[in-house]
Amino acid sequence: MEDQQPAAVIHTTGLTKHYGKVQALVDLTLDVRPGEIFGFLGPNGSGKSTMIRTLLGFLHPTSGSASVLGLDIVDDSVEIRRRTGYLPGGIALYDSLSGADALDYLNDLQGTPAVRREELCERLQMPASVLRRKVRDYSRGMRQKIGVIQALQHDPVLAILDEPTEGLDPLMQQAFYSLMDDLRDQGRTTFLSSHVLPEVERICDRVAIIRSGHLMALQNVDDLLARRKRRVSLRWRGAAPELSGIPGLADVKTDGDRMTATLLGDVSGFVRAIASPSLVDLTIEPARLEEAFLEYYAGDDASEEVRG
Amino acid sequence: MNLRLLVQTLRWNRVRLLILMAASFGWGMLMPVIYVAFGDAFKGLVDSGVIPAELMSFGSGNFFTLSGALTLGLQHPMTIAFVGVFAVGSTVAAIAGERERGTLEVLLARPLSRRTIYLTVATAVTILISLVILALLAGQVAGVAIQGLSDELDLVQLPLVFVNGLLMWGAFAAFGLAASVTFDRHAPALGVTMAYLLVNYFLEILGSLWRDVDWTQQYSLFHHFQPGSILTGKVDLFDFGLLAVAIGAPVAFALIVFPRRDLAAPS
Amino acid sequence: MSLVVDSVSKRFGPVLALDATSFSVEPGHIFGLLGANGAGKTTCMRIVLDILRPDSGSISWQGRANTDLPRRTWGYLPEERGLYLRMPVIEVLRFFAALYGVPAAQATAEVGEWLERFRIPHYRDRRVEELSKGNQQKIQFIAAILHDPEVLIMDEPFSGLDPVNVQLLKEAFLEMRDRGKTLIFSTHQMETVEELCESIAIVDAGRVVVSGTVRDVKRAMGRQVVRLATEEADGGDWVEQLPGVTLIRRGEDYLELQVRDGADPRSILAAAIARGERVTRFEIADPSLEEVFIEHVGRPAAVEEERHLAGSGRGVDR
Amino acid sequence: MSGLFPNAWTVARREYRQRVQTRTFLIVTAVLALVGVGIPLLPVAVRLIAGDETTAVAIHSTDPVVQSQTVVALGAILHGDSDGTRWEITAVGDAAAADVRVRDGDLDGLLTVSRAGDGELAFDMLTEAGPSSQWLFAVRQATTQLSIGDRLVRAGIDPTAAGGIFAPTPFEVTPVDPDAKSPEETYGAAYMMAMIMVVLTFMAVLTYGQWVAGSVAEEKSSRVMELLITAATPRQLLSGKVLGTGAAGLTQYAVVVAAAAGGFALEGLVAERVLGDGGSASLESVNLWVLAPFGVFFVGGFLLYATLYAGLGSMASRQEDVQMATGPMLMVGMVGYFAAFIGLNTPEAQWVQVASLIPFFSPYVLPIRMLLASIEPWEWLVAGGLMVAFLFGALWVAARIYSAGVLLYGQRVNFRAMWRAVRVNR
Repeated sequence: MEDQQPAAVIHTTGLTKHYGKVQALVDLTLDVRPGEIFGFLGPNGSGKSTMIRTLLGFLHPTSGSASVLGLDIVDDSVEIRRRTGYLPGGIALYDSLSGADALDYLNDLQGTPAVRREELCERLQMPASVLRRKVRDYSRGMRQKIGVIQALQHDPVLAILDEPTEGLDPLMQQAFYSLMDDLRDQGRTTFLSSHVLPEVERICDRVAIIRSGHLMALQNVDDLLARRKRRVSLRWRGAAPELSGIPGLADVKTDGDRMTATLLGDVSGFVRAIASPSLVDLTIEPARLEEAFLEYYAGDDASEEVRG
Repeated sequence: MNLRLLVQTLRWNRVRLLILMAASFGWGMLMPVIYVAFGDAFKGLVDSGVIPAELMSFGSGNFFTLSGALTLGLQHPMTIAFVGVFAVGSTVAAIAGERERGTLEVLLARPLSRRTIYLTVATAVTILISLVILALLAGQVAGVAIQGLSDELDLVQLPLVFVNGLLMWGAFAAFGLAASVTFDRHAPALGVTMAYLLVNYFLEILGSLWRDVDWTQQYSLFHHFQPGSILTGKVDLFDFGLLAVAIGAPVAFALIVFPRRDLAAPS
Repeated sequence: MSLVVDSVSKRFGPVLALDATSFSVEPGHIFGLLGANGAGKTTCMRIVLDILRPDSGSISWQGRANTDLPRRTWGYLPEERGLYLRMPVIEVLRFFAALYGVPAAQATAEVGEWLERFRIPHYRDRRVEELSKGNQQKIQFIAAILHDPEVLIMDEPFSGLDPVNVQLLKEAFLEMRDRGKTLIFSTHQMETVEELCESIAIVDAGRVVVSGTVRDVKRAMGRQVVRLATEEADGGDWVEQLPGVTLIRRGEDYLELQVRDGADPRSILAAAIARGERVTRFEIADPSLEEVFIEHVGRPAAVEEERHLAGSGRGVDR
Repeated sequence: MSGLFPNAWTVARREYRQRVQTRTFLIVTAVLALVGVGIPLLPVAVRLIAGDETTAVAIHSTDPVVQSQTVVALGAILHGDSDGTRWEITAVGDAAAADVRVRDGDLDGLLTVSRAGDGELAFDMLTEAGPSSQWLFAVRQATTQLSIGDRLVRAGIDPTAAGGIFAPTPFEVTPVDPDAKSPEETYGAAYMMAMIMVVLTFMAVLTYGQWVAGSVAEEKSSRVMELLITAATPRQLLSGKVLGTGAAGLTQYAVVVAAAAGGFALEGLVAERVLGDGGSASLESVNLWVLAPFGVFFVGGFLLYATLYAGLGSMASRQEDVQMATGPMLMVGMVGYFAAFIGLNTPEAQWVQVASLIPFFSPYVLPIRMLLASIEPWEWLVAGGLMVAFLFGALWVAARIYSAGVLLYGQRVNFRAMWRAVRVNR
């Protein structure tokens, strides 16, 4: 089992978790494949953290089963934790330790050599001078970096990261993204939750969206992108071009010689149709995943019963 | 047992431990001094009737004999406040406190079973309490030596007093640790444990002040810590056995409950 | 008259948290205050709010110094969120309203409206601790605006919120602006800034490195970006022959081109069509704020962290 | 800076309601009130229960003379004891049977008396009672008396003369003020009362001071503070906090003290009803109205401590740090407490007089002087003036610490850093 990768790094079957009457997870079945970056999305309180904590054995499933790296989450949770790295959402650290001591301590408890520590500290710009300081003196962004480093320093096969870029400024976000790209290239698997959709679009291969504990969608990011809408605006001189036959064009608003619309899917038909000499100005904005996601997100707020 | 966790847990308590050990040592030293200085004066005061005789006899301690004075030192409310708050405070903070600070989640993410975590913390607590009791006894021995009363004290019995004390405080600590792994928040765990401590103390005091209900003492763990008897050579194995049970029950409870609990529920 | 921050400096021990920081915010605008971790944003906000006093420099709103303004001028949403967890939502909100002198009846009515708008009217009598992070955030926003402040200052208001809640909050922002309020907020999510803000300031190491309207700031970069994809993956070497166009990135299925100021991006599309390329994607964009940000602030962050640490614990940006 | 009110009032009201409405507060108050009523009534209950019970001690001796003498003499001494215990002293012939009865619990003890070779009486008590038992103590004292009488007889002194030897010496104390109650009559009760007052003051200051500090730290750890500090000035928040939490504490305190006072008031009545005899109400002899002016000092002292507790509490970011941060106040409080305890025995000493004027100590020491000594009017004025001055001073200092402390997060409590912050800010 050590060397051969199981077919699914995370595999859940009908995973269900109730807190009293509240259903935090309902019949969740999904697979995370080796070597992918899997995005786990959902509104606040939809059960994301419950899922992660169940996978790591902090919570016990009400029914259903799950395995991580081929190990059962109830029986082998110690072994699972030995092979994974975990970044809790809104991580709290031991204030009285220095950054380096906190990393040492957590790594000693992990029991696996911190082979990536130096590389991570360099890429996330945590020089030794900073690591010498007490965690209590750290800013939010620095705590978050320590959190990322402690989760990845022992080079785990699987990293589970709960809102990893929370509190990181754009520079550090970039550094984190490139880190993720490298992990994927090295065949590591990452399971992460995030609220920042452009970020998900940028780094994730596949995403699952849950709401009120129910799995709403499980898709390739590329497939989602195919459903994206672009905002186009154009201006022309003279007669308006004929736009009615263009597939995917909607919400057409005309204001004098200016027109705005949304365009779903392929732009080639649209570009051909408008390529006339009377075109003065054309803007096609980059597509956003937001609309595609929001479709799954919207709905009742019952999920808010569960805090997470 | 995880050595690293043990060392770190002890380290986190080191400042408190050192302060407490120093205080315990000083307090222990004070008792023989008080015995020499005031033993007779207090006796006079009691005989005169100004202070009710009941107030002068907590547990089995009194100022009129050296062993009584030492016992008083070990069972004085001050000692109970010292050691009790420490034993209870540090154990309760062990799991519930870490949960409340939010650091439990990073700890749980390590490949340590809950049993390992529990046993490690329990070991750490045992070491901490032992050190405090040792400091207290060392203080008493030092005090006795300073006062030149060494021949009145049977040093051979001291290890037994230590074991007896460790068992009694261990029983409260075991209760505190069980509460710590049962509750998510620090306050209720502390509340339950303090209540347990106070009920025990109340039963002991009630029985000693009011002779008609001295049977209540039987039900107090404090009553089964008898340094006075041990110092005078009378060792009741029943006390040791009972305290061992009082430790065993919460430990067993914790070992069963802790691994099965949902921890770090969404907050 | 606008909010004017005029060469404000604040030193915490050896660290200069703000170094002659100056910017101004037009009334009725939404203003983004951007900067890396530890750049001095929070200190700046606290000084504007008169929680901290600057070593030198001044702040004025509508021509009056902030030290003379009543506290109800401002609404504040701090970065580290917190409410009285054990109290019912309505009571927490009434309490904060009362501190600003808002009558209880008026506060109650307005709370009702806002809860409705945020789609959480049924949480009115629940204890705060029963609410999710997102909903607590909404309550905190309501707490910041119940007294009808003229200027609303918010530190990372969107962090940790899911897209739906972000959307609701954005709508609330726009609503406040439509009521004539001035909004200032900080965030690390550049997309949000692009969407909401009329103008921004980027703070770096306590100094404002660039400020102005979003359009001006972007244009000041002196370039535009075009992303082009065609059905024939021919490498697109022809593009580089076009005047004023540079190929900056070869994506998996598209080319990213930089168009120098003065050149016409549409010439690329025209050239492509003239060559008979079947264009599948064509996007014209100003440089993203992210690019602007990185260009202005992008230097070893270790320097920032050092600054932060040296000044930590003295109320600096945390 | 705007005035204290109405914001201090708003904060205080919230603080008070929040605390008083919690279940913990209600339960603790109820339990303490029960204890308050119970303690004064406890002696009555003890006598009620003990009243029907007799302590049965059998006397055995191989020497019938010694036996009968012991029964008579011991009986006389023990019955003469005033604590109301009933004794049943009997002679038994069959030691083995009596032994069994002791083990069965029929007898409380079997006292075997023998005369040693040198003529000394020797006693051996077989009993289940522990060494700390009161009745055993009484018997032991009685046997001592018996032995001494026996020795006197053996030394050739007439037993009737022996009574005279132990008779008390006449000693009268004449008070200067003939209207005052004889100190002897009330001193014991006043002494107890003063002791109770000291302990109660200490508990109030310690417990409720901690509440105030804790609630400030809680606002910091829950991060409400940043919102509060933009809505109100540090002085408003601080005084609101002290007033609200303090009032909640004093509410609990008042309930408990009222319950205890009720218990004391009822003690005599209950004793009369239940026991038939008049009993002796232990505190009736003390004029409690003496304590009325003390109420002012109690509240003043309490506010003084609570204000400083709030200031220091603002330095802690977490509940666990509160103890550390408020350590200095604990020390000051302890000094007052111990001073008061020592002062109990020397109420007229000059240092006690000085201590009773110092605001930090006056709440502890004043009741002692009120109950056990006399206070001149100028002393009231000085003590009161100092109290008011210190209160304002404390508010100023605490508000400074507070406004600097509330925004310090995650720091270890460090007084040097604090001092710098106090100087830098505002």
